[in-house]
Amino acid sequence: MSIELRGVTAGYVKGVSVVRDIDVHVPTKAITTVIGPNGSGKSTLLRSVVGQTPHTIGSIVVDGTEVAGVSAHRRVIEHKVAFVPQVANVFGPLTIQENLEVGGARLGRARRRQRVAEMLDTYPDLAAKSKVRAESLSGGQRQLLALARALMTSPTTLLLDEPSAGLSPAMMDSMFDAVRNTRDLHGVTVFLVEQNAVQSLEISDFGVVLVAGELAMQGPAQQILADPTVGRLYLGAA
Amino acid sequence: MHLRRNRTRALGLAIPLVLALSMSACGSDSDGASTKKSALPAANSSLKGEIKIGAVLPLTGTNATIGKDQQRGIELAVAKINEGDGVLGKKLVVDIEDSQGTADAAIQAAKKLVSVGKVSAVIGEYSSGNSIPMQQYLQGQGVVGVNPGSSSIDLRSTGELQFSTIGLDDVAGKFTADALTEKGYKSIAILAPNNSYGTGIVDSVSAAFEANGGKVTTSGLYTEGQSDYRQELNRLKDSEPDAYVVTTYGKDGTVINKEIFELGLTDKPVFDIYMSQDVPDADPKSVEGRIGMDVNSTSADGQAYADLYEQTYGENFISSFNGYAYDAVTLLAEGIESAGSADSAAIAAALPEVSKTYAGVTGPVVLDADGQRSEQPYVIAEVKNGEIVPQ
Amino acid sequence: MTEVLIDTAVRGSIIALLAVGLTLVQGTLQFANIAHMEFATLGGYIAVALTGAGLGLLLSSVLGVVIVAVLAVVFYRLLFRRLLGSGTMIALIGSLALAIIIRAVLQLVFGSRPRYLPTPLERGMDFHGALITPSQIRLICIALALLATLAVVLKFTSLGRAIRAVAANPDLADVSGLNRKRVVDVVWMVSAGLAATSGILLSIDSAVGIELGFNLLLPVFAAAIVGGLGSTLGATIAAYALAFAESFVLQVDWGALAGGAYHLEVGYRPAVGFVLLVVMLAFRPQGLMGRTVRRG
Amino acid sequence: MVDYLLGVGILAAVYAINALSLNLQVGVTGLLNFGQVAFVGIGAYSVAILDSHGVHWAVGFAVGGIIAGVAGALVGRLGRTLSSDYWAIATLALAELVRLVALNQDGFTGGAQGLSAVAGLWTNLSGTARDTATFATIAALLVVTYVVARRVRNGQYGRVLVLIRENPDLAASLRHDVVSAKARVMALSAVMASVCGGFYAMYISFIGPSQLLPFATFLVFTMVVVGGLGNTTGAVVGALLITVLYDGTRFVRDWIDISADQAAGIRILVIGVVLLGFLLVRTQGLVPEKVRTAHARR
Repeated sequence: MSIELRGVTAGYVKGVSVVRDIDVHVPTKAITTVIGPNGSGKSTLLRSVVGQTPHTIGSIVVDGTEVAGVSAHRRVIEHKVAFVPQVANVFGPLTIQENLEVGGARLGRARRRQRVAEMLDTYPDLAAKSKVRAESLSGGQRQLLALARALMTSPTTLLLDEPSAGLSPAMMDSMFDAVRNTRDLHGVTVFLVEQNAVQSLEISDFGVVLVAGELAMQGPAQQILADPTVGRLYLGAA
Repeated sequence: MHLRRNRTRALGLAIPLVLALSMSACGSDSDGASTKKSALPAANSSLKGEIKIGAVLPLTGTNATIGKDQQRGIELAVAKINEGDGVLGKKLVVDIEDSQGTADAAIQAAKKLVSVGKVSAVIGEYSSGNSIPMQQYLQGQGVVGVNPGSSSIDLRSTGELQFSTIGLDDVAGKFTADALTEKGYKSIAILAPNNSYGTGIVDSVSAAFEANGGKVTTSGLYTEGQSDYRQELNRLKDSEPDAYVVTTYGKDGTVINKEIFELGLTDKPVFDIYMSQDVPDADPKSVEGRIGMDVNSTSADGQAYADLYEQTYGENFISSFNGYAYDAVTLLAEGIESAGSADSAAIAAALPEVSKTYAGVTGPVVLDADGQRSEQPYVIAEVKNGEIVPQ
Repeated sequence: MTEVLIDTAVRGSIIALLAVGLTLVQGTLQFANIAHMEFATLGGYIAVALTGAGLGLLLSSVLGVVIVAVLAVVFYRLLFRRLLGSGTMIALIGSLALAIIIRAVLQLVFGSRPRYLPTPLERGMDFHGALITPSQIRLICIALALLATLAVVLKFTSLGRAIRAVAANPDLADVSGLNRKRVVDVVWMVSAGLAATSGILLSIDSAVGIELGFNLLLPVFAAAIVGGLGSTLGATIAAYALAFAESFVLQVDWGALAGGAYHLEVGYRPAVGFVLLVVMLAFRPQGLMGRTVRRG
Repeated sequence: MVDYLLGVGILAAVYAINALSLNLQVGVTGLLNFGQVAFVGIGAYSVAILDSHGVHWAVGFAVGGIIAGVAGALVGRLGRTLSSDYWAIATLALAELVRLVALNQDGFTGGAQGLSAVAGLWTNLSGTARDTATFATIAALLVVTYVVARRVRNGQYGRVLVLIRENPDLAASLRHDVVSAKARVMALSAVMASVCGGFYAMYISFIGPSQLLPFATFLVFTMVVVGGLGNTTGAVVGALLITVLYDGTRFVRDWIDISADQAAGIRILVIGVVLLGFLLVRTQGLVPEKVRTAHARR
């Protein structure tokens, strides 16, 4: 459930790394947020945990097991990692129900049906539209669907790439609520990347600051929030 | 021979990705040499040196069957000549190149013959669309060309070094139209390939048939190499003629003949121009009872030739075109003999004179002022029990 | 006019079987496989070879489809994975090279003359004034049955859902726990199998030649693109629509518009597909059923 | 033999010009033109048609160049909204359309029969002298094309084209007019191809629809890939090697005992295997483009 990154260097092209030599500890059942300016490599770091950056070196340990070199779909199945990408986070031409079913593709038929029902229960907004194609949903609903889809397998670790991106302030609030509720209800370890640093740190237990692909700071979220340099640079404080 | 063939197989297997070779057991039957029944006579050992001429034939592509048959005619003629006194006391050699059935490959092949082989005469090709540019090229190079298979009237104007041992379409068109009129058909619909042969034959048949007072209800040109010709055939059918007149090349002919049968065009007479072009490749059932015209290969000397062919290759003529190739080689040999040298201009000068007395296996080959065959025996034939028999 | 409908049904079926496969592969791998049409040619020739070896037509056809399906996966794993690693452009040229190789090998093995499957020559049956042969009826029925089966599988089974998911968003499919490699294998197998079926049906209806697949390249691409790449329903509809257009433009008396009588040369039939293709690409590159404009 | 070698040399030079043209499109700009043969055909038919009406070949070249250039620019613009694979298919379709017109408009193009007896070059000479003069002419033309292609590739414009290939979004965001740049490179390449087509028609004295088959384009693709996509010198090297290989396989039947059908199959197979082999094993070709190795593409 915990995630340990040791000396992680990752990038999309061999020899060109986006993040370099990152050591991060993500504790069990806590919410940990990565913040940093645009292009600092936040998303790349997250994607290296789920196995979506083609070139990754270093050690990534999920719940005590080394997962570097394991393909993305096996990390999801065998190591109970779930990932919600920032854009293209739903299967557009598939209905909401189908999106959830794909999320639970590895479950048995009965279990899958049960999980779909549970998800639609948890998110009544989605239940009302279960036969509707995902591409016709609003941004907030998509984000919820993406979260629900990721939770289908009952993961122990949830990775979120900028869950609040492009949402209205009201939607943002409910999104962050949903993230916190997920952790509180299911005891999931949450590791997320956010542009909206203040709000995300407020619901987080720990924070990580990336600058230009390198680790600048990590610690309890409150401490990061209070840090004057971080505040001036990334939190929009005066 | 066997060793070499095995090596070829081995080469094929060595090529990566040749997964399909597992099927090669049921593979190609296109190797002309392998179907030979009895060996050709050996050359006269007293012949010293070689006289070389070239030939460009469609050994691959749409007309590969015809090309193979032309090659047989050439082989037989060469064997016959070298069994005797050769040419100018030397052995006659014919370098055969593949035209791939396309014009540019035909010209490239002719270029190779002319520049590497230094030949003074080239026989070829079969399709008018290839023979015409090739003869024009040969003319430009000052090399004699002899056309043994194309019939477009444009071959009249390819130059004074260029000849044909087959009658052109103006001769064939008139014969066909007269035959159709004689059979009592008042209206016909014509289908021909969209190439220079096809357009030429449609024009000459139509003109002659209309001059006889007949009516051409429709004439269609089909694009070669398609998998389906129903559109074209339905157009013929819809025009409701007394008879259908078709002329196809072998490869397309098989499909066209099948569809002619399927679409019920065989309810009316189907008249085939140059029957031997497509009938041999067709499903026998689809062409049973077909009538048509063809060049007549069996002249007075022809029967002996037909027997030799059958003996050598173990089957009857697969087309009529071997004979013209045979005559092209023999006529050229006599031309060289008469000219006393293998010089192109001398050969060209001698050929018309020689042709007056030449008795070809396809009948007399008297060349006219344009170097074209002026007489051509044709025959009306029909398909009985899968065989083409003269009517 | 019945002729046009029969024509449309036969040719549309052939094109549709190929176009849905092309569109599935395009959907899951985002690359246009030019060698796809050669699977049809391969299918026809393998069936010819097997019947030549003494097997029955039905058995030969089924085996032909299976062999081509397996071959396609082999091609994918050995060639296309690696080519795709160098970019879609390289993969596209590579698929062209493979198409050339397949044709050359078939010519080496079978020669350049067309081959036939041992089917009895049958007179067409009168169908409202036009003739249709039993083999054409079989062709249309088999094609429609396969297309319907494919549609049902895609829509209602978890395999179909997985295929659609991979096509819609391959990366997300990965992190949803789908084994994308296996899904792509299945897609290759299914689309090559459909292509082979198309080739065999066409071979039964007429003949199989080296050019069989290549002659279908542009009509099939036209159908797949007009249908909106990735949309099997769109490709199917577009295939029949294209076949109808091809047949229709030849039947119309264009001269009547100007008072005379003029029918378009049959030789221009393929142009219908080309023109449709280019017009679609110029004005509506996402296709009729396409939903999103693809990356530029 | 000298004549034959000159013949191969002339052919190789014609192909090299063609390859330089295609390399500008495919290699440098990433425009996958599967219809290159149409530009060649436009040039060849322009010269041949005008020649059959007694017009001097120079006019034929000019007319062919203009038509091809305009066509190229239009096709380049067609690429505006298309991803590369769609565009490739569209160009193939356009080229087939050109071939179909050439095949069916027989009053104009000679139809299936094509146009033969196109006036050659150096008609006042004959034999080896003429072939030598023809070779010298095409060699000079090749040098000019090479210099132009190289200047384009290595100049500011060439860098924009490479950027369009590598990262079109970035090129657009840097305020480069991507559409116009594509249209211009297509126009320039089309003119080159049409010149090579006109020359080919004059040399071989013939042009017909059978020469506009797609395989002609694919042969040139093989040259460009073997030489090295994006490298100007590579295009020439590739053209030379593949011409010798392809024309050399004509002699295959002189060495081994196989049927003509099989020989034809082998000739095509060789081209396919070489193309695929290079794509798999040595994608960068014999003479790699420098920028390509620095920024490997995803």
